[in-house]
This record gives sequence, C-alpha cells and structure tokens, in this order.
Amino acid sequence: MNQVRVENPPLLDGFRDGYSVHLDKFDGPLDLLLHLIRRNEVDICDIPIADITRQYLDYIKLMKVLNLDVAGDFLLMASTLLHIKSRMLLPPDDREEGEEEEGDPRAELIRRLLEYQQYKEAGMVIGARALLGREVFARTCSDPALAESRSEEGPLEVSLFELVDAFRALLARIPAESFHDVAPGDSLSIADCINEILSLLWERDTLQFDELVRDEQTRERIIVTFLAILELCRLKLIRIFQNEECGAIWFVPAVAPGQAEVDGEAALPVA
Amino acid sequence: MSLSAIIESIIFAADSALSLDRLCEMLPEYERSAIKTALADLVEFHEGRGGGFGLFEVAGGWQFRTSPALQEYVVRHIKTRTAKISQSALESLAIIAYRQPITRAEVEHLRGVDCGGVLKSLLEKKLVKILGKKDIPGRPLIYGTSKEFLEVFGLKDLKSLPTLREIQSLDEMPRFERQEELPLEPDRAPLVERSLPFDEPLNP
Amino acid sequence: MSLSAIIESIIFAADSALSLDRLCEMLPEYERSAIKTALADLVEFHEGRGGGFGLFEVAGGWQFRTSPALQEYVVRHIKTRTAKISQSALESLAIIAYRQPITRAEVEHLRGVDCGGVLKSLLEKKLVKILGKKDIPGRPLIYGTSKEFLEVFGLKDLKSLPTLREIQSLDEMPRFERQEELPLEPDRAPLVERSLPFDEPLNP
Repeated sequence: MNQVRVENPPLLDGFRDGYSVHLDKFDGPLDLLLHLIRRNEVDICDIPIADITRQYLDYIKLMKVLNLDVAGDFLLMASTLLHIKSRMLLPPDDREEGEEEEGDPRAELIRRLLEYQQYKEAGMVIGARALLGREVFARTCSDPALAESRSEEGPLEVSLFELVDAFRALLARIPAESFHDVAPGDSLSIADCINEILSLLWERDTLQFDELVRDEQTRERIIVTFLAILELCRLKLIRIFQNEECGAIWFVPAVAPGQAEVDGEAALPVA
Repeated sequence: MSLSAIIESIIFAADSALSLDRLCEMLPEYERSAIKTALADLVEFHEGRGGGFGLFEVAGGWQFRTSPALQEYVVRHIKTRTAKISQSALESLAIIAYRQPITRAEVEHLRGVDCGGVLKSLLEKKLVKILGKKDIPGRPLIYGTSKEFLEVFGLKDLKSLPTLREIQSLDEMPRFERQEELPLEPDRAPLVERSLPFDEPLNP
Repeated sequence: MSLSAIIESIIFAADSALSLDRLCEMLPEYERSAIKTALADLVEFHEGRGGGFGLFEVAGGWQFRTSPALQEYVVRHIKTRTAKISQSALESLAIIAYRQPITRAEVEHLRGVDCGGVLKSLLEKKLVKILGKKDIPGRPLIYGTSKEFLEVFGLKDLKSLPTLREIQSLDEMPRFERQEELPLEPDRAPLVERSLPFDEPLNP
C-alpha cells in the first residue's frame, strides 16, 4: 500500500474520500480506464500507457487488498495494457511493422475506449429523460364503466421472453425425474427436427429427404432427420413416397392443410 | 404551477377516486378552501369545454371519466385492444411450442392440472392447431403451434425459438455484478489468497 | 359530438398509446386526414391550457401523460413504478438501442464486461426483447428495444433518439475535436458515422 501511495497520490486521494463508493462504481475495465484517463486529464487519443497501466494495476491490487473478487474481465484488460506497454517499450522493428501494418499499439484500445465512451454518454443522456413511471405518469386505471367489458379478441400482446420464461419456471417447478424427457435437447434433437419438417410442410406440399440434410450433411444430422421422419410417419402426420429404387424420397403431409383445423373445430364447440 | 394543474395531475395519475380529505392531506401547503374551489373550477372547465372526458365526483371523491355520451366509441376500442394472455395459457403454449407434437394428456401431465379450457382458448386464438391423431389407444389429438404463433412472437420459423439453455445462460451471475454485492470490510482478512500476477509493483 | 371529443375519449380510456392506424380502424366513418387534424388540435389545446396533463406522441401513438414539472406532486400519492435503472443497465440499453439488432457477445465486447445479468433484467423489465436468432454459426439470440422502451423513455420512435453525434456535441471537452485526428485505419475510423440512422424499418 505504501508503494501505491508514493507512486500514485491522486488515485489514493480518491479512495480516501470514499473508496468504497469508487470501487463499486466501475461498470467494467473500460469504465475504469476511462475514469483514470479523465482523472489524469490526458488525451484519450494519446494515452500515457505506462502511467495508466500502473494506475490500473494499482487499482486491481487495491481491490485485492479489500478482498474484492477481481473479475476476469479486469484481468484481461490488465494483460492487454501490459502487452501494449511492452510493445511500446520495444524499439520499432521494421519487419514486424511491415507484417502487422499497425503503427500505434494503442490504436485498438483507443478505438474501443472512444466507442465505449460514446455509449456510456448515450446511456446517461437517455437515462436523464423524463421516464414514464418516474417523472411522468399515465393513467393507471381504465374507465370503471369499461373495466367489466374486457375482451380477448384483440391482437395478442406477449413477448418471446415471457414464453420461454414461463416454460423455464414450469420446469423449475416440476420434479426432475418427471421432466428428464423434457429437458432441453442438444443442438440437434429429434423434436427440433420434427418441428422443422412440420414447419416446412406448412409452407409447401412436398419435401425431399435430401433437402432436409443438404445444409448440414453430418452423420448425426442424417440419423436425426431419419428418426424424425419415422416418428412423423408413426404419428401419421406425413406420408412417404419413393418413385424408383434408390430414387429421391418424398414426403407429403398426411393431412391436407386446413383439414386438421376443421377436424379440430369439429372436436370443439365453435365459439 | 397553478393549484388546478397540480390537483388535475394527482387525480389523473391516481388509480382510484380521490377524496377532498386525501387531497388536503397531500397538499398541506394549500388551504382546504382553495383546494375545494380549484376542484369546482376544474369540474366546470372540463364540463364547459365539451371534450371526451371530464372530472366527476363519484362515491368517495373525484375522478376523470369519459363522457357517457361517448360510450359507444370507447367500447369500440375495448373490443379491439390488445389481449393479454393468462399465465396458465402462456405455460401451456410454451409446453406445446417446445414439445410438439404433443397430446393434451402430456400437457396436463407436465402442468399437473386440467388444460381443456386453456387448450380450447389457444385453439380459438389460433396460436395452436391440431396436427392429427396419435396412433395409440383412444387416438388422442396431437397439438402443435400454428403459423399465427410464429407471427405473434415474430419468429421466422420454429428453429428461431430460443432454447432454454440460451435463456438460462443469462442467469449465470456475471462475476462483476457479484463483486458489487460483496460487503466491503477492509479489515477482514482475505479468506482465500488469490494469486494475481500483479503482486509486485511494476516499474514503468 | 365533435371528432376531437370522440378521439379524446378513446385515447383517454385506452391503457396504452394508440396509433393513428388503430384510431382510423376504430373510426371508419371518419377520414384519416380529419383524424390527423383532430389529433394535432388536441395536442395543441392541451399544451396551451397548461393543465396537469397533456396529449403526447410516444411509441408510435398518442397517450395522455402528466407533465414532468408536476412529478413532485404526483408522487405524493402514487409510488414511482419505474425501478431505478442502473448505470450499467443504461449503458447496455443504449448499446442495444443504437446498434440493434445486436447479440449479447457484441454488447459484451463493447462494454468489456459480462452482460448476462443486465440483459436478463432488461428483458424482465420488457425494455428489451428477443428479435430472433442471427444467421451465423451458433445462431446466437439477437436483441432489440421494445415498444415499452419507447413508452418509458417517452420517444415517438427510434428515430427520435438523439444521434450519437448530438450526444457528443453535448460534451464540452475538446476531446471530440481531436478525435478526428485519430491514428486509426481509415476504414475503421468513422465510429460516429456508423451511428445507426435507423433507415431500415425495424421489426415490430
């Protein structure tokens, strides 16, 4: 700590008047870097990399002294800074420069900092607006006379996140053994494949086996597609045709489009 | 800012009628009589301007309401306004979306409750459709999601449905967030000595 | 009954902002142009009368809202509903708003930190929504801002967001003047130019 104090008095001054506030204020390594650059009143495009790197590392050390969990993102930036510093210490190597075509090793960091700064400020600007429910209020009640006449006819308003979240909440609720077959499958599941085939068949009347595996001709893909077709066939959802031996395999929906819905409406009272 | 405007904004944003007593309580810097006068002025102003709503005294206080003469038009909106989906319908819809093709019994097994009514309403909303009949005793109907389902959720196809894993990965606590919640107790000795590569002061 | 009064009553009774299209749908007996004029008249009337609330255009529609100047009084009766949005959430929200459609990895690259938790809370607050999946290996989810985002932030549409250039000019530090002389590769340099002009209509 003494070392830090001698080397970097301005940094510690900040901590003295409330380091805890400063410590949990930074939203990431870029935020911290930007803070150090502003504190040092240096040009963002001409960062004194040795000083800033030292202050950055001091800061991480301080976090460690305070028993804070130092996030990996901060350490990654530390190594980037050290890398830049070491490159700037090396005398320019003609051959290397020719290879990399990059003059200032700080350029990429500067680019990121400028871009980050842009969004940080944009965040502050939009956050300073008069927000609904904070500075501005709309009517919270609908007309009492209308409250009773609720309708469910209008267009549905629900987000995808709500749908997934509902499923997630359900899975969390039911005991593990009863949903082992419901857990999310791997990247390639038979259920996914069935869905894919069904959605393709809603758009077109016929499909070829080759079309289903064309984009991704892996063993796994072909097997899963084949199993999905067998399952669909077993469920009597599709019919399979082959015109000649070793010829193309075609599928058609077993139920003509619309027919299934008619079937459904017959099974249920029409509203 | 005029007292009328202040009272108007409070009544407007309130979720129920506000009594004079409550208004006086909220505005201790104003006289009760001034509040009363402002209320009467507001009622008169809105009545006189012949707009779509006015300030009315109902049981227990004041409230803005649409004019009864305009009921016919207001009801048109109610009929076309966006419908909200119930949590149980959403749950069943999610099961069908992720596990289709699926039978009613399978949906009910997962939810642990009867889903007949919910399924019927999903069919009526055309979010779900009947794909066919399952070749098992009783030949139950098999359900799947419809084209309208994709439209409502803005999905290109069923493959675009986010996997549970993708949503779950959002839950993994970012390390930095966790860090913010740590109690700052500088005097407490670190429990685990973390080895950082920066223990030694670096020379510039 | 005047068209203004009819429109006023419908908007007043609605539970969210109503678009011109919806109003025209509900009032087929009136010309679109007449409805448009009546809306403009109403906005002007409420602005001029200096009352406690006015008619504002937000999220592609019209809604009655209290004036921000009266916040102090309104919160005496009702609690503020918009939970405090943290700086990191605002930062991520700004990135999503200006760069949408965007993946989580892209947000994290720009902010330099893990954003899973922040993204989830933005999704839960409905300020951000899942737009689908990106057609690149791994098919990551892509995010964008929602209608609620426009409503909460009082924006007419995404084009009403201040451009990044405008935001920068608010900053008085001469840093930005010097920015043009950045020692960057020319094809990478114009960060400001890339500030999403929202030329393309965004997915609803």
